[in-house]
Amino acid sequence: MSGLMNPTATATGHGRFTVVPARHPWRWVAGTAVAAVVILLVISALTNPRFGWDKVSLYFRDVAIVNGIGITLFLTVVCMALGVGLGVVLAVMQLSANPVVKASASAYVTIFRGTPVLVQLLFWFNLSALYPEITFGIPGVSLDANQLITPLAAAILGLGLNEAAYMSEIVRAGIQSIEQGQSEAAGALGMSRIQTLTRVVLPQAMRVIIPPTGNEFIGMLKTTSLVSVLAVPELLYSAQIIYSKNLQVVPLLLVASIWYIIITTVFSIGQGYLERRFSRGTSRTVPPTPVERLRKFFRVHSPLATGKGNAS
Amino acid sequence: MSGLMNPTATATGHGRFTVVPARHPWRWVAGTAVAAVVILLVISALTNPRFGWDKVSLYFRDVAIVNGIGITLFLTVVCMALGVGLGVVLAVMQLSANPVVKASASAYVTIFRGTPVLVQLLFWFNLSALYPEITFGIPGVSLDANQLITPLAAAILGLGLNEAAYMSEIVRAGIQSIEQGQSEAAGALGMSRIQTLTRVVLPQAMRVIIPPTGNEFIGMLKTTSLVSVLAVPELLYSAQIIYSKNLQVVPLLLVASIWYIIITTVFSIGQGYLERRFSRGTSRTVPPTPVERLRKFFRVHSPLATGKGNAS
Amino acid sequence: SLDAGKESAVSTGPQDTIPAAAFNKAAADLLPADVKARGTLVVGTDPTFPPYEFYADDNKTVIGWDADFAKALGETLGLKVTMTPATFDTILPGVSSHKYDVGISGFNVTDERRKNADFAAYQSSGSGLAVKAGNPKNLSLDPMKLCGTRVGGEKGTTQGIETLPAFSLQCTDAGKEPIDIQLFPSQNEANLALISGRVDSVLSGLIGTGYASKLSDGAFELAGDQDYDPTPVGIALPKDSPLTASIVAAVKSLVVSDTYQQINTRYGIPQTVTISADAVEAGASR
Amino acid sequence: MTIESINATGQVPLVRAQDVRKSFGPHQVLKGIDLEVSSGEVVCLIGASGSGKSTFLRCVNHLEKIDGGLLWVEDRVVGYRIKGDKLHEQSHNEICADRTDIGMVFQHFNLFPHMTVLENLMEAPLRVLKQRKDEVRRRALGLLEQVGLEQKAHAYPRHLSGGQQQRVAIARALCMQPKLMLFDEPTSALDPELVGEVLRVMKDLAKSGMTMIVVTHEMGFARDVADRVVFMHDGRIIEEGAAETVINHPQHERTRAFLSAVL
Amino acid sequence: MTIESINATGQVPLVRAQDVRKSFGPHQVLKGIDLEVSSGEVVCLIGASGSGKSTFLRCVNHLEKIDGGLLWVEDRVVGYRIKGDKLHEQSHNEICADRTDIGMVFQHFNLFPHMTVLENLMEAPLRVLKQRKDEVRRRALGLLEQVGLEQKAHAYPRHLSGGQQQRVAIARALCMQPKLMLFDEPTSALDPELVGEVLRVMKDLAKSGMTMIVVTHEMGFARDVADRVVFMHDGRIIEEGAAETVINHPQHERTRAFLSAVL
Ligand SMILES: Nc1ncnc2c1ncn2[C@@H]1O[C@H](COP(=O)(O)OP(=O)(O)OP(=O)(O)O)[C@@H](O)[C@H]1O
Ligand SMILES: Nc1ncnc2c1ncn2[C@@H]1O[C@H](COP(=O)(O)OP(=O)(O)OP(=O)(O)O)[C@@H](O)[C@H]1O
Ligand SMILES: [Mg+2]
Ligand SMILES: [Mg+2]
Repeated sequence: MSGLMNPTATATGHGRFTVVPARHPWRWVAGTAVAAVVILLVISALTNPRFGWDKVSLYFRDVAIVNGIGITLFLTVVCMALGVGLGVVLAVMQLSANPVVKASASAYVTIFRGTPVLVQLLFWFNLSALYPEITFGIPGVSLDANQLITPLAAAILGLGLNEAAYMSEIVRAGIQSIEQGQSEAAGALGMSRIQTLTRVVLPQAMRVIIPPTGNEFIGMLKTTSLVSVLAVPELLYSAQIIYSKNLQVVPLLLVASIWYIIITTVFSIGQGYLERRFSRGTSRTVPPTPVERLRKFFRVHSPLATGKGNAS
Repeated sequence: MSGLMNPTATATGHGRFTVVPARHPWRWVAGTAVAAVVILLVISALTNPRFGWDKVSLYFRDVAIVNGIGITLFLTVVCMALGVGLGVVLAVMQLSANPVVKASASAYVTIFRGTPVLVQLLFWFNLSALYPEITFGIPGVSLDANQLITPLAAAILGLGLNEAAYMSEIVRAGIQSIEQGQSEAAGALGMSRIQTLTRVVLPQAMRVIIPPTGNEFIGMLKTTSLVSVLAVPELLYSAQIIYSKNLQVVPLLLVASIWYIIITTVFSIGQGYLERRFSRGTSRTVPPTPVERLRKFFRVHSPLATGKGNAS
Repeated sequence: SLDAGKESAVSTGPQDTIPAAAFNKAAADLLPADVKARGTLVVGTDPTFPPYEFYADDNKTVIGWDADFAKALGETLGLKVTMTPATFDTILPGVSSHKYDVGISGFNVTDERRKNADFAAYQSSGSGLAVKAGNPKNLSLDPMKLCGTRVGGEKGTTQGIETLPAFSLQCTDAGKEPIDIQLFPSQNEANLALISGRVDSVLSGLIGTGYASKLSDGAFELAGDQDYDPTPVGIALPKDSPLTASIVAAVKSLVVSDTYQQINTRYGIPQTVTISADAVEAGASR
Repeated sequence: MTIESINATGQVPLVRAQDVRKSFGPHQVLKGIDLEVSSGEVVCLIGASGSGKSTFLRCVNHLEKIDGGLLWVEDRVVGYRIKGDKLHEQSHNEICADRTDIGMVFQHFNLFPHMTVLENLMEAPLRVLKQRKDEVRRRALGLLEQVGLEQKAHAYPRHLSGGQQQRVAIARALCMQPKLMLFDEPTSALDPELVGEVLRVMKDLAKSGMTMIVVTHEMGFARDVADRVVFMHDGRIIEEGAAETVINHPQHERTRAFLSAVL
Repeated sequence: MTIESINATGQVPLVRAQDVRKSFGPHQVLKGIDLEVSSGEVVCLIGASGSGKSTFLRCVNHLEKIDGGLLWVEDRVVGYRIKGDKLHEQSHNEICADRTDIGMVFQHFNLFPHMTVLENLMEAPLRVLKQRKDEVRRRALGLLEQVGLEQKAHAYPRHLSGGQQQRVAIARALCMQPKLMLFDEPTSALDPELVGEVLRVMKDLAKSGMTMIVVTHEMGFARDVADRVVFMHDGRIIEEGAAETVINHPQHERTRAFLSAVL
């Protein structure tokens, strides 16, 4: 046996053998093909005068565009906050024991998820067309819907209430993903249902809730463009207003798109860190960054060789 | 002790004591309040002439509306199919070991998730404004973008490719939710990576994938209305065209909304059954219907008293 | 202005080059008491319709022909005017629900619209056909020449919902191919589709189309200069509104004023669209 | 015996079950359990899988609602307020308040994975009992020392071995200063080497005079520590007595079969 | 000894590890393992938690890639093709093909929860070996009968007890007709009562002549069934020999300490 064991072999050697790493020709063909296509597309876009890159740089920091970004961000943040808050309430209501509460929550979700958000925006904006005076059935009270609901308020109501319906489904799935044992343990410690929810279940559910909420947030960023029907000039509508004047359609859409990509990217990075934050204590080692986590699953040589859980 | 044990007490008796069930006054106050508000809103909507219910029933089965529904359903199904299929591929690519493949998938997701779908639709529809002739850099090849990409094709490309970016994130989360042990076991049986994915990981991941995909599907139903910029008259746009003629804005929006709610509801029921189908084997007893599942979590009297897993 | 070169095609010089309109006491006296007391007139308008109304570079201030005219109307009645942006579809419902006192947004006065609102006409203008530069298909506003072609329009415009279907009917009656009518949500998408060759022509209001083709860098142009089937353009008022009388009186005095002419000049609007004082009310009650 | 007489006698049993019954749907899991546990006593509950041991333990803590019979912990009827001869169902808040007197340790530890060990211990005393933070902290650290884990105070549960996790779970329950501790197979999810360290902590606890009901398969522990061993079979108690007697000289045939399988 | 000589000798050991090393990051888990397992032999791997038993087993099946040394299963080097004095890394497909000869049973069963018991057994023979369906079905049913679960063929894993699940996992591995079976603590996640039924199946398997490497804490099983017991400590084999010798007369102090804790 000693014939095999090369005395000079290091701890990482394989005796007298030289290791030839596996080649993955198809992988590289595919990779190169994809890269080539991407590079060609980028070059053709950059050199095509019809994309109007000079106009893009001209309008990129146009004051109207920048104001539009402000409105987009403001609406996205406010509406998501409303959506998440109300979504949690609705999720808990849907899981409630009270049939009336539960049915109301389900009805809410059905109606708000079921109708186009555009219709909802128009509904709030034109509430006064349906109810010129809001009396709440109380004599003496008579409010003017138009004064009560400004265009911005209509936008927030329309987008936020709609988002709540979607968020409630996400939160519900998150709550249900936490194993019973956790709420049992909390219950056995005398924690009330609210405490169990806010201190034990939700913080753990965040791991499941955050990724689809990220999708929702990024979706909302773009959905805010629907408020153009209320003549609230957010990012995309600002670009549209400008090109409706000067017909520079393509450059202005590019300006808007680039800004959306920038915001989305910044947000995605933030989401990665949030995910890391809430994965605290769920893995054996220090929680990996999102990139590391992805890498783990399908590794090159030992696809199944990550030491999670069952190997211990 | 026998003094306590009422000899006539049944198996469900409590000796000489009579049980007084707990009252939940606040629950009923809240429930009644919610119900009252809902009923008032429904009544006020039904009796308000401004909602134009007679017009609603008039236009409910208008031929333009019905055609619009057809287009909406067709686009939704086709684009979701494209989105799910490509989304799975992208998710796997993102989890791949090949850095080029991985970076391409990430770039795809960033760009398509990052730009407004409206911009993407306009891009595909007006591709010939950017590239009057598509040559692929090959001499002799010269294709007309307008013939290559019909309006419907542009709609499918725009919505489907965008959806794929969102779906890939959902699928990725689903794949990552399956514990390593499963793919290890499959690997130990000699199953290849593709087999492991399609036979072991994905069928289980479906449980996590389906609910947010349901959200996406319902979202897509409404997002199809954006194809109005390609002059493709789906449900909402059909309604808008009609009311732009006759100014019956509210009734026609109601018609569209009711149709959307109907489609959404039918779909949600289908989703429930799909969820049941894929929860096969994950619970000890027969998989409960969606409704039963909700009920289980927050039960009235014994909130923590469901016999899942840990009680055994 | 970022695009000063192009916008000079239709001069939008400083606001104050237009002389203030004269105050018309008779018309002002007809104002309902509440409006008079308020001192403002709330105008609903869709500022994506140059040159009638569009945003200034700040994307907030509404400018354009209608804005100048509304300001002049205010001066005539002694009111301050607030231009409130909205989408075209929602202006008429907004007027009926008193969200806006009036709607001034280049409204063609149609029968369908008059079922829901009253109008005070201030202009009479027809349709124009935009075609690709050089008019390769030799199209014109003769319906027979449009048969079998793809014509774009804007949802909600008279051209889109009345003129084009009528043309198409003429085609089929004559045994020809119908017109492939494609309605876009706004003029922008229609123009873009024309540039990319998705449609062969776009039929819409002459003045807007003319303005757009001047801006299009030669990408498209008007097919001839015909002003097809002029129809009144008017101020939308709630049905049987107490406001109507005073607005009509004010517009009557405005259309014969110098201010009116100067506004037209400023936006390069041809003389053919001007109307007489008699036509103001005729537009409303026709 | 009546409620009044129970309150009158000085030596009240800490736990008293009378004909406790519990069904899941059509399946009756507890078919009438009678059991008394005195203050300071350690009772081991043994029996085959499915015999209802866990279910009974969960009933004591009102994690399950019983269908029949009565269950007292101290002078309170679990799940009810007594008014005359009426049993008023308790509200959720009352149930929660009652549970604070009872510590429970689960087979799968059920530590809160997103909190450090110290946070796990301090959570309930702070939020439920609303005790002062520095006081709770001092007590928690003391308990961690008792279970030999003072260095792990700031670790997350996932970074601990199973045995360490179970010791944390015990410390967490003790941090509420309960009068009664329930253990549901506290060592059966552990590697054999780790079982010892948990049993040692439980032994110390028993010595300190804590009243304990322990479901376990560890006969060595039962023999050494239990004052009484109770054998359950199919929802009934079919044999009980001193540990030595039941384990070494089982009377009932079922007990004998069970013990020969486990020992 | 060279490759050629190994192929030449009639009695080739089924598994041969030579100075096998494996690190996870900076942490070296296997520090040079030398081991031979002959055809038909049953080897029990024992040792404290973290000593590297599982890691070694996973290396044999190429679930982990080794960093140093060589590992043969039959005449193949695990993870490489030999050409002259070059080791070519295997492609994924080749690795998969090699694994079909080795059955593996995990501590947590890892049955596919979305498939019935029968589907669990038939999946790999059908998809990987592309065998005929009726043939596979017959074999699967036969194996289920062997492990005493013919009635559960159409049940889902969740509806089985732990012991039943583990027996299914064994049958699933056997359904691939492997030449070697690896067991990683097959009974340590089971209730004590359920351990027996799994060990009985393993005993039968050993009697039938299957080559087995078993990581276990069940010394009774090791004594009865193992031809050889191997004690691992901190990534090294520090004692090996006949089961009786190692268990009853351990030489090394570490072995003694470990056995006294486990027995
Ligand atoms: N994928 C991995 N990544 C990092 N460390 C790992 C990985 N797998 C195992 N380890 C570490 O390697 C060491 C040996 O692990 P291994 O699972 O082989 O031990 P074992 O002898 O099987 O112990 P046990 O009885 O707990 O199963 C442990 O310290 C473990 O934490
Ligand atoms: N929530 C529940 N719903 C339905 N059946 C249940 C529930 N909890 C327990 N059971 C059933 O009640 C019976 C007794 O269960 P229990 O958990 O009390 O047994 P055990 O004696 O603790 O057994 P083990 O040793 O397996 O823990 C079992 O048949 C179990 O399946
Ligand atoms: Mg139990
Ligand atoms: Mg191990």
